[in-house]
Amino acid sequence: MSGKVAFALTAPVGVLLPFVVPQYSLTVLIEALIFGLFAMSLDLMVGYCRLYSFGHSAAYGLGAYSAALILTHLQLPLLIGIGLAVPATIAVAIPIAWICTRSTGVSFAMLTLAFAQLGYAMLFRFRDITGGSDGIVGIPRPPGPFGMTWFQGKIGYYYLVLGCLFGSYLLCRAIVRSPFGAVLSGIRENERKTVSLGYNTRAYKIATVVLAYGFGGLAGALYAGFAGFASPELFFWLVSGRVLIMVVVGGAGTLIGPIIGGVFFVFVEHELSQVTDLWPLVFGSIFIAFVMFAPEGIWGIVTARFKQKPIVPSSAGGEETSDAAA
Amino acid sequence: MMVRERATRRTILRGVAAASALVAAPAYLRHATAATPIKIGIPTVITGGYALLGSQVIRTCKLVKKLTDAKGGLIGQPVEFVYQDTQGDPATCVRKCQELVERDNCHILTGVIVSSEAAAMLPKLEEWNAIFISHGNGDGRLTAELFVPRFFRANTSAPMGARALALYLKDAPEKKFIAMASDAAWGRSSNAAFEEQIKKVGKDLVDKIYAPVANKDYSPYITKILQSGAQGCYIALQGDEARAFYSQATQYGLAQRVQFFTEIVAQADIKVLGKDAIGLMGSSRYPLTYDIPQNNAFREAFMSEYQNEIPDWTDGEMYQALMILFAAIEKAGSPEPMKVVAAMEDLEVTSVKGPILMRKCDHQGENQGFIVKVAKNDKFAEPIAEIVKIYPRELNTPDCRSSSFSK
Amino acid sequence: MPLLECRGLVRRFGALVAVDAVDMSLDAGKIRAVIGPNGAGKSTVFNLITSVLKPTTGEVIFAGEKITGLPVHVVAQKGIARTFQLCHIFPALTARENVRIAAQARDAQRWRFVGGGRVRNRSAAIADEALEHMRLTRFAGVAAAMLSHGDQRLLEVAMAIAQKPRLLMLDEPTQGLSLEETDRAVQILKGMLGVGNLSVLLVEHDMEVVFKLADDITVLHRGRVIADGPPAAVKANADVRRAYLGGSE
Amino acid sequence: MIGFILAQCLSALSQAAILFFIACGLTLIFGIMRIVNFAHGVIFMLGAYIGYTAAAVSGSFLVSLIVAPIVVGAVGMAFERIFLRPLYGRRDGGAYLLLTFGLAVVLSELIRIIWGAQPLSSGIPDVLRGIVVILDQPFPLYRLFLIVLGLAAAIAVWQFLERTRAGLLIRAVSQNSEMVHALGTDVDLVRTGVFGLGCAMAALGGVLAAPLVTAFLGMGTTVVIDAFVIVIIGGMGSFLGSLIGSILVGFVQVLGAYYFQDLALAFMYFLMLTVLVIRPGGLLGREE
Repeated sequence: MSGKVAFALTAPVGVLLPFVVPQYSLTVLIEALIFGLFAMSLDLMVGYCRLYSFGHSAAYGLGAYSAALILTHLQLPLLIGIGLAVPATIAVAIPIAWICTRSTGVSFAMLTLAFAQLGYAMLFRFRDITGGSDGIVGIPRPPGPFGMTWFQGKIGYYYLVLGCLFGSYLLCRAIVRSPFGAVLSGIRENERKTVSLGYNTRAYKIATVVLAYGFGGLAGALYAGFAGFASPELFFWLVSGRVLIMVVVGGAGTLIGPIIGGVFFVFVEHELSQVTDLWPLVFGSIFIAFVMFAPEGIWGIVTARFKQKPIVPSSAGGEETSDAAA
Repeated sequence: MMVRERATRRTILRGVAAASALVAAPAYLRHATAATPIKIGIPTVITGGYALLGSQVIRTCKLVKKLTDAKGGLIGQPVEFVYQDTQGDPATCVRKCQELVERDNCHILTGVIVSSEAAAMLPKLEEWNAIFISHGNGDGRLTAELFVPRFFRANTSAPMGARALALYLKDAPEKKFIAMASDAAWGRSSNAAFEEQIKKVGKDLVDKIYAPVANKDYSPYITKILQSGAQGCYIALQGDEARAFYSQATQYGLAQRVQFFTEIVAQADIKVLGKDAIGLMGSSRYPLTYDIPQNNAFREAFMSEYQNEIPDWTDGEMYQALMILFAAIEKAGSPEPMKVVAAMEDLEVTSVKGPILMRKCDHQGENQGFIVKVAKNDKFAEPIAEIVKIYPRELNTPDCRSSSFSK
Repeated sequence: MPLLECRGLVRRFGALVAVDAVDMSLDAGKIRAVIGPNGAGKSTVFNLITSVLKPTTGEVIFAGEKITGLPVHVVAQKGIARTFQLCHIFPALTARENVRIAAQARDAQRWRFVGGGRVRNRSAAIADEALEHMRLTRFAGVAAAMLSHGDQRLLEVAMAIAQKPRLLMLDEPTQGLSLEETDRAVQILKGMLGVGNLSVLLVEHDMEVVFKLADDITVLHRGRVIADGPPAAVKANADVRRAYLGGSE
Repeated sequence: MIGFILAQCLSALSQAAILFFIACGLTLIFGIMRIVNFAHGVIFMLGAYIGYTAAAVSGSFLVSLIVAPIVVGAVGMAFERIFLRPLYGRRDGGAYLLLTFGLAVVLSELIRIIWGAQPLSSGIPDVLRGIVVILDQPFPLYRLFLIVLGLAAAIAVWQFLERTRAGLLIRAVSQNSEMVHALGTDVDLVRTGVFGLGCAMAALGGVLAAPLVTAFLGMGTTVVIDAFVIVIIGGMGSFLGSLIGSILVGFVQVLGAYYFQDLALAFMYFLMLTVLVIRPGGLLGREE
């Protein structure tokens, strides 16, 4: 199974990396892994359920601000702060998921965008709590429960992020392979058929969106703990656009693809902007090249080389699924 | 792994680049670089909405480097500016600063444009063992609630701009005022300071308006100003917002009904508004025509280096911040961060805006308050801001660690 | 007491009355065919029963319980499985996975997020049995999209069987099948009838198939029932001949 | 007091006029090609910059009003022909998303390189500079011109779609492109034409917005969100829907900013949520 092979390969490398890589690259690496986790969370929706979201930055922002508020106001240990940020994000995600899944295709995408922009507006409305346009700065990393402090340093925090990423990946893999995951692939292939088999597809979609927001919130909380601040820019729609690109460039519907898409994205943007300040030009052309010549994304190319792809034509018989656009 | 292999390739690349620069550098400089260069990190906006202010920061740094090289460097070492593109986004800014500190070994940072970027950097200075001198960030909280010992602000803060205006308006004919600001943090602190000051001088503030950040259509706010019956209107908007507001206001003929007082008079706005800008009043972060030797020298050097370009407020304040930084490095005899901090406290430097005192208690630079009015001036291609009134720095700078003025 | 009863079903699309006061019933273990020219409202009746469409007026009673207006998936959970006129399958999934997901729909633990190995095995067993039944085992590992049109229709029937329904609704199962495939389908359907008191509601054009399989026939014409009874009676009915042979008014 | 209310309605209508140009282009493109065009905001900005150059070269605002849409329309058609056409075979929507996002990034960087970071204002021709005083309320002549032009454009496009053969083809392709193709029409040509028309409309919006906000690098980012909201409220692919949506959003933005200052940003999204909850397909859209 190429997923397990990839996992076995990357695990040891991931663990040894901090001692090999120079200090400053570790900063970029930590942020790249966080974005990888964030992209994987969106892949649950886009890759496994064909629910395109233009507002996934809401999950990231909610996670970051929840962690920021918990850590600054309640002075709880960092691990608990990040841990609590996930249920906080999920609590907000449930009504969002309930409303958004009422519609499909582009309307669904626009509803998620609306909630993200509403979140952005609320940050300015309740500025005494959220700090308005500057957001919340100076988020501490208080020592963890039972006096744990290993994660306070940079290398320690790297392992915290790596652990969360691997843990989330394994959990998502289990979810995708479970009976629940099988129904998701049914919804992706032909939702009308799945309903007529007796599945309440709306409930499954709500659960998928909430799960995606949960993992996205974890990524946001990890970022807030790492960068030490949470600002309105995290809610901005450009973040949603970027993470969607990571999923598509990485290879949707594979979990590993978006992680690689995220890491690739952050590194290319970071390195390119060193070399030339025309980096957006090169950046944009990379996307266009990917769409034109490598639609299945990085992971698609990699796996295609290793094993014969299952005989699956991209467009098939049966009625066109409902949303061709998004 | 991909990362490690690229890192080694890049270190080789930089070695080659450095060698070639060495060859190209003028002869006398070569033996000066025997000593390591003083590296200053410039995390500014190169791409994105604030790119104009970023380009002004970079052009002034290049000018200062040229002038410093000509004088044989600073304490016998050449100055090297390292530029990074923050795109005006706090997340990117923090990442790029971390890289400036760890990879490029710059422990002195300046040239940050957006106040949310500056706020995000402050708590990190300790971890980076770096110091950060603000050249133009206006948010009052940076030297108040958010203050950290490794931060200095050489420039006039937003509350100081509002203060100068209020002092001027004490005996101005207008009685009723209305204040309009961007909903960003610095906009909020300008409005708050203006309200506090204008009421102290016996005028009344009819209303406070906050336009969303990057707002496009100002017609509702213009109608609100017209309805309010105010005679004077205080404006705290940045670049794009200010230009949009003034263009739309002139179409309403608002300038004929209400006298504008803006918190920053920007040459970029004047250039865009052309003749509509004439008569615009406000406090200035850089008085172009301030007749003191340091400013005349800077203006001549700038306008000869950059033909048909008039130095804007970012250029003036960037130059001043660098002069203060260089003075502190000379006094400390080394660019080591904590030594520079000690040297800069209570340091007095006379630059383009006259004598500046870097107060020990909150590291806020005491700047004089300049009130200006835009007028046609035949010495310059575009209309420019003429000085109307100057207020002493003690009167113009808020109390320690706060944005209010007890004096 | 009949397993399924439709009382006065009406469905109007604006001015068009697609289904006009249809009464129909189906006893347990029986096969009823619904025939009629194109546009007679056959598929609309199917959609009304499975509540894909809400009736303008009228009721649907299943096993004594009123199911009109319930959500589609609740109706399915009550034990009604259906196929579609335009064959609906999961193109990118293997034939076996298609049927397994159908089988899993009735498993009490279908919602499990993690693990669910037992659920997978149970449903896989049912799926293999259904595939065997429809003689599709050789295609188990093949992507459904790669199957021939006929095999895809048989796959959809396999999915319906795998749901262990009490009522099986087949919407033109032999449409687009070759003669040889049609015979195979008829043999299979005939074979299934003995098993448990499975009732079948069949929409079909092929009169041969209808008269071989159906216990009762309902003939629809322009949304109205013009004949209802055993095959022999319906064959002799004058209105049916006129509706079919085009002597329409 | 009536004068004040009237002035506010006119402000709302002038804002709606600019939004209509962008939204109408977006809905045409979506209606025909089911493409969500992320680059629409940058095309709006490109229109403003080309309008500035045209005005600077020709010295007349009118010339820039004509030149900018034509040039940007051509750029749009070229982009559709080279990049979008090979993708039509592809079933998943992700491809168009990524491509138009890539275009947005590349195009805004090209604009920065060609025109530089300095904002550019071409100003308004003197004939439109004055103020009209309506019942003691001053109102800029330029905004009246915007309302009139917006209305004229709405009628022109409406007549074009309803009356002309090309309009018929566009509406047919948006209903069922395979059928139209089967009837022997070169559907690809219609798609290229529509993409060009959509970009031209957005460019016209850009030229008209420049005197209000000046042409600057950030002008496209937020305006594309307003356009998306309008198209969703009005109903994807429905021209009339984009007209009604623009007017609704115009009023919500203007009145929201005046009366409920703190929630100004959020009002538009409340409106969209209520519409989508009641009619998921939008006011006039086909049910998805």
